[in-house]
Amino acid sequence: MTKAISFKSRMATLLRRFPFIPALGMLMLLFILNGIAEPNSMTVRALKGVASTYLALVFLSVGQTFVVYTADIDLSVGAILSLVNVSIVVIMSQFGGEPYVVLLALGAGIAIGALCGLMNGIVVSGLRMQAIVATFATSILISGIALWVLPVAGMPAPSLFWKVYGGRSYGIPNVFFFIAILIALLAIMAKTGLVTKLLAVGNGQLSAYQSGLSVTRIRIYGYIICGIFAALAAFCITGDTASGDPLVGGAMTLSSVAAVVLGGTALSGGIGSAFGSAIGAIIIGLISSLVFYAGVPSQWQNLAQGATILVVLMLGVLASKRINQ
Amino acid sequence: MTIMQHSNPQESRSALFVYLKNPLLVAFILIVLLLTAGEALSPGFASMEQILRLLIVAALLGIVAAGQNLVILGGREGIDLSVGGVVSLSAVLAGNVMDGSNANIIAAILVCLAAGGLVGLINGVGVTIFGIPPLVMTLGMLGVLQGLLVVIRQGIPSGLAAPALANFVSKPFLFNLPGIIWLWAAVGLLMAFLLMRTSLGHKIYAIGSNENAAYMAGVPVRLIRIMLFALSSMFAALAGICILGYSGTSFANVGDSYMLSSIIAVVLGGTPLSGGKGGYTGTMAGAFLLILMQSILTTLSIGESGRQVVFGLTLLVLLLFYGRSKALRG
Amino acid sequence: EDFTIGLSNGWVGSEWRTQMIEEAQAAAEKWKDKGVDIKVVVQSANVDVPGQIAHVRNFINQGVDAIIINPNSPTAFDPVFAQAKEDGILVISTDAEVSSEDAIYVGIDQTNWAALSAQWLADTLEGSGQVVAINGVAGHPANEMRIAGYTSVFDQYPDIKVVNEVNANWDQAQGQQAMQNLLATYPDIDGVWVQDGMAAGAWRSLMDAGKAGEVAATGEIRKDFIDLWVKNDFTSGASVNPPGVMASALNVAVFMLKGRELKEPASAGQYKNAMYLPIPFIDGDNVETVAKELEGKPGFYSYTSALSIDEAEAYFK
Amino acid sequence: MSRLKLQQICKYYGATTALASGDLLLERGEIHVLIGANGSGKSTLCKVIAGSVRPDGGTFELNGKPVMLFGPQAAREMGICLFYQELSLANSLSIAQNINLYHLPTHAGGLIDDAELNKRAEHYISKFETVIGEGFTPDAPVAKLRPDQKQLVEIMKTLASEAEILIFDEPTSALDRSQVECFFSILRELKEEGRSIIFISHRMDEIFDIADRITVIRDGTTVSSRLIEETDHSTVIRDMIGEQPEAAALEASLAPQAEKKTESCLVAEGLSGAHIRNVGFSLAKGEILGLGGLHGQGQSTLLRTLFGAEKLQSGTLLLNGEAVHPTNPRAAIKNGFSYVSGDRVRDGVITGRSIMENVSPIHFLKDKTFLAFPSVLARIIEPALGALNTKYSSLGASISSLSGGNQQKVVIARWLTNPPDILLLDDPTKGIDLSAKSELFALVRKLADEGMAIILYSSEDGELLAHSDRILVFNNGSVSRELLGEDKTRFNLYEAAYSGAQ
Ligand SMILES: Nc1ncnc2c1ncn2[C@@H]1O[C@H](COP(=O)(O)OP(=O)(O)OP(=O)(O)O)[C@@H](O)[C@H]1O
Ligand SMILES: Nc1ncnc2c1ncn2[C@@H]1O[C@H](COP(=O)(O)OP(=O)(O)OP(=O)(O)O)[C@@H](O)[C@H]1O
Ligand SMILES: O[C@@H]1[C@@H](O)[C@H](O)OC[C@H]1O
Ligand SMILES: [Mg+2]
Ligand SMILES: [Mg+2]
Repeated sequence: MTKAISFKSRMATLLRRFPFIPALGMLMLLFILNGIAEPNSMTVRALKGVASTYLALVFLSVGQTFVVYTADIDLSVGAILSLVNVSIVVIMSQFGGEPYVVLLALGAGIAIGALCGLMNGIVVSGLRMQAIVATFATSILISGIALWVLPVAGMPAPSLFWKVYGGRSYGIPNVFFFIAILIALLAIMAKTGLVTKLLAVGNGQLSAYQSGLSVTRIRIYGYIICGIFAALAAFCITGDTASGDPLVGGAMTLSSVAAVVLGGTALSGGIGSAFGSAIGAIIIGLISSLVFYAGVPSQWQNLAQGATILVVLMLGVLASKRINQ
Repeated sequence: MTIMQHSNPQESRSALFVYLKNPLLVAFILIVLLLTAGEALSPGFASMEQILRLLIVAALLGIVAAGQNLVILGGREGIDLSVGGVVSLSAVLAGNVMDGSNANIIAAILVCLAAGGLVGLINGVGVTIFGIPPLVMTLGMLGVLQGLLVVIRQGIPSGLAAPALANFVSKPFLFNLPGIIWLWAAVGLLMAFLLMRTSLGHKIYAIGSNENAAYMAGVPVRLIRIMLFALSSMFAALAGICILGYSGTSFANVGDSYMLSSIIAVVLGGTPLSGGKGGYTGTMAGAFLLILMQSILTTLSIGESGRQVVFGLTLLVLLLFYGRSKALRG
Repeated sequence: EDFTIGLSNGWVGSEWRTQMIEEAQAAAEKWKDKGVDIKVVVQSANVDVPGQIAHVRNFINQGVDAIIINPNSPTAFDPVFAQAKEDGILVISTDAEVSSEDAIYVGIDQTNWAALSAQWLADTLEGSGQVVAINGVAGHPANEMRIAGYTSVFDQYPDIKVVNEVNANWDQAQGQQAMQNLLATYPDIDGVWVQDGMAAGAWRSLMDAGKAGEVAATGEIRKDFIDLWVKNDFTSGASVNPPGVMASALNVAVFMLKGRELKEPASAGQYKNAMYLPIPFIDGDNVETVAKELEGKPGFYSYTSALSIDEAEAYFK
Repeated sequence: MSRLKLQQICKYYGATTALASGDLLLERGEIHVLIGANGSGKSTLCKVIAGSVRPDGGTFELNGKPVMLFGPQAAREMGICLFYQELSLANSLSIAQNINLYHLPTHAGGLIDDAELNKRAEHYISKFETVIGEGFTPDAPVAKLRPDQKQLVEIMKTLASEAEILIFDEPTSALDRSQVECFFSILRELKEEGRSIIFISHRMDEIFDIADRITVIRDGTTVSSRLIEETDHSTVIRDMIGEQPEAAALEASLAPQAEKKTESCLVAEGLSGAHIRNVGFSLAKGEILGLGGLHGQGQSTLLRTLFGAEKLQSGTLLLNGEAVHPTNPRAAIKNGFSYVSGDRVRDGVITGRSIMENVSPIHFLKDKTFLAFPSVLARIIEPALGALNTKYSSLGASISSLSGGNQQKVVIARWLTNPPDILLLDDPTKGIDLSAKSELFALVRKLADEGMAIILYSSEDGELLAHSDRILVFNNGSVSRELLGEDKTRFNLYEAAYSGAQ
């Protein structure tokens, strides 16, 4: 009896420190199922494929997490991704594909992402509008600008760009290095005071304010980080697609929210982990390949995918709840 | 505590402010301003017929927004992202059942409301019994509904609206107004009565404001919340039927645009997403305002990117008037 | 002989796409009679661009012989198609062109598709009048090609004035609302150029406003619209983008897998990799015949055509 | 020169005057008590000092220099820190993170230094070592703590500011005696160091135990400020309530010992649940049964269990001879139970809604009415509010416009529209002023005399002794002793509470 309780409370402590544990379990399971359904999906090449395809959603979801920490949400991440994608592609094709231009374009991309985040932060936190509707409004605005920058999909990115993304170093696919860098980055970020403060704000804005935190500024930082990660996501998309498309991110926004939830971060703020969101993004990808590998007939695929995601979302939420109780 | 009988320094200054804070009033002022602007941009824009046609479109959105409004009022981050999916599902189901014949209208309505009710019930159970946040539950449900639509459409004939339904939506019905506008007015009255003159209304606001206190005061919290989700889907289903009447035939992606616009209509109408306060009259104004804005934008020849930029900015400016949260410093 | 062919469709928001997949599956069956066993594997679901790139990678992992894709982006697939080609997989896009030099396009020329109906409109208006255009999703390549198509035609007629162009996102109800708003602003228009998916909506608004008899407008190829057209005697003309394009592409693919060579290499279009199929046209002259052909089909069924196996073979040496 | 000098500070919320003319002189090295009825403006004054409320007028001097505060952060920089009555904790963060939230210790690289974080937290935790209870480790999340433990974290967080001016707004409302004593000894040390402390409480004995000076606020205006030597209970009470001398006699008005009631209506045997073990008792009609003991020994859990809000794992409950199993409040209410919680923010007030909507739910439930016409409802609601002398402008006014005490009256009035058979009072006077308390208990006694059965838990021992006919002393989830008749003394109560405690 006491043993059981202490096990439960140990689990609770563990889960509080690593809220992504259930997601990690889910991820393993999906990998195994995918492997059973299609053994080729376990080859290094296939894994590299999964990584390069979903790294953009991974970054986008990670960015979304920092906003969700404070109980906010950013429905404009997809639009930011599109804007950065077309902007860097346009810059690179205007000024040629030399390495310094590529770097310049990346710098500009980060700046654009940060600026969009700043705008969202000002609107939501500074002007105190409701995040869902306000970031929906900014997403329309940002999409409009993306369309203006590149009115139709199609401008190619210089080969240097996507060859680095798709290439290998020391025989290891570069995307794996990017993932390693992301993990290290997240581990470092989790130890920053800012993340603790974001979480404190998510627990209760008034309390955080009364404790002497600059709530408005902290929330704006959350949005800026989110914008920067959306820009990084745009780099990944550009690396994987080698082109600019003003509509490319539109459908990814809601997936990023789903990924955040799958990763064990509460939409109500104050608790969660960005690493979990990264796992959540991959889970979404693996579900859709599993549906295919498992041989679901085409007209049922969308339903199977939708229903599985719903069930997994529910299971994830329930698992965190159970162990937290 | 002291309730001041005499005026204090802030009171007189804030009289105008209080009016400006009334969302309904702001919405009406904006509607008049936009109509004037539209008329100035293109004469004939504010004609009776055009306003009537806008009202029809607003009614479709307004009916979806009624359900959205209820879910949001009920609090606990209440939101229904699945309404668009339900609208599509209902339009397709209604078209299939009706098969272009008046005789099948009742059956179609029953089937759609039942299907909607079932979807809402599942949403409600997921949210209340399993404790899934509404945004997550209804987002997941949206994916399921989109998949379901693909399955349902396999090889099932027709998709035609019955003539009576099409007429109800677009032809004069009573006092020269189309039936859909009467229907919207009826929905408005029903919602106002429900929210302000019934115990259910009190309970909805109670769970939206402080769920735990409501629970401790014997309010059946879960039951009511499930009911709200069911009502939301049923309103969306009703709107789906009307949209079938509006467009004559059903098609797969008909509901997509209703998901976020129904939420915007509610917010523009003065119901904050945090729930527990607001009402439907404002939402009706919000729905009309949104349709009016979109319509003026369509007529501007500034290209799609320009339109989106203007629309985004206008929305932001409008939202400044509505539902802003309180400053942390009292 | 047996081949595995992967079909990828990244958007299921319209019936046209479902029909596209079904026709392609049916076309594969027909090869049995010729002694060729074709296994079709399908991925058809709403996905974003990365999701559809994953479709292609899944096919590569499965080791299919050919991939036929209706792509969500014209350029995004260049790297992954290159990878498919390395693995010796044949890639064909249909319905929307792709920039990859490792793939070919088999389908209609979207620019010409628009030009044909624009030409019909210009002729019907006898070269003069006010016209509005209702387009699909801004920034979508097919949409932009279609704009280029009608613009090139209307530019030749100094008296045809395009007074406004709006986007209604290939959504019938939005097309209906757009038409209604345009009518309120420009009550005197003579013609409407509207893309499929929205034409039925635009016509509905014209009817509501009592203008169906006065205005010429392009139409679409769904059965329910064709019926309405015949019943109300619209002045309409519709270029056909048949959902059978994917079936055509499949037949072409099989011949290529069998090692046959095209008489003329696929080198048309802006990306120099296209093989264009003929575009049927429906107008007042043949609409009743079309209506008869469609009898008994569901309302959302699109008028279609596809290269038969024999017709496809005619393209090969 | 005073350390802090406030003159004629005022603050308005729409038509409500939260503070009309707040004056305060705070000296170095003193413990300065603020006292006043509910809603008199104490918290508002403190929040003005701590920067979280923007004053509408008045002057504010710190060490002789006028200051303008832009927020709590600015106040912290100037050495002012406030313990918030409503607490200011981040629930999902750990105790250590909460204590250090304002100044998170970092390594050279800017990353958080966990060792230092815990060390600093331990420093403040150790001051309360003997009274913190179970599970109070630096890395435990605050969410899991009991209310009194949370209050302790807020105290530690305030202490950790090491500010020169420390303000405590009702820091003891959830604490038991030993915790209060521990806290007071720390306060005295701080005073010795020369810090200035403002302390607010509604408990008279506490106040006289700790204060150097007592300032009284009435209706938003500072009415008196006296050294402790120059004042006494009745002077303070007179200042607080103005021209109503009879209320001053409150302390003396111990309820007459009611004669033993016999007709029992509720019999419990072997009740067990989350925090209660094998609790049994019988409750008679017309009786007020008190629950005593240290904090968190299962008293409120028992009440919540009876009300169906907490799970009953085993045991039997006979209501008028029939077995009932409380599964949820709704069912309990239908059975004749009612429940008033001291935590009105969580359990009571329907935030932001009208007074009418706050009273109506029980009426709807019991009368099964569907229609809700305001005029009809008013006839039912007004008498209920009147019975408690509730002060309100109109039934349509938002409950948030009332002071805490009046909000609590509205919540209680909810039960009076359709009176229950059994009234469960769970520390109902927490944070309520003296006159509201006396009105409430007068009403409770009247209800008992009319035949209602009442169970009362109070964290104030005096209140419990004065108003209950019989007391069950709780210890670690079960009843350790029953006090009745002559035995019902403060001495016995403490002895039973402390001797069983581990
Ligand atoms: N035992 C109970 N049975 C039914 N309703 C309850 C119970 N306890 C609390 N409630 C009330 O109903 C609401 C929803 O009930 P529920 O207990 O399912 O939430 P939950 O599962 O505790 O989810 P969470 O605590 O994460 O919000 C709660 O907020 C509470 O007010
Ligand atoms: N944010 C607010 N909005 C409106 N009214 C408020 C607000 N804060 C306080 N008030 C009102 O101002 C008055 C003073 O409140 P305050 O909280 O300062 O009283 P208090 O003396 O601390 O009372 P208590 O002893 O109950 O804590 C009350 O009438 C209260 O209702
Ligand atoms: O013609 C359209 C086709 O190009 C698109 O892909 O799907 C919908 C059709 O209406
Ligand atoms: Mg107070
Ligand atoms: Mg207790």
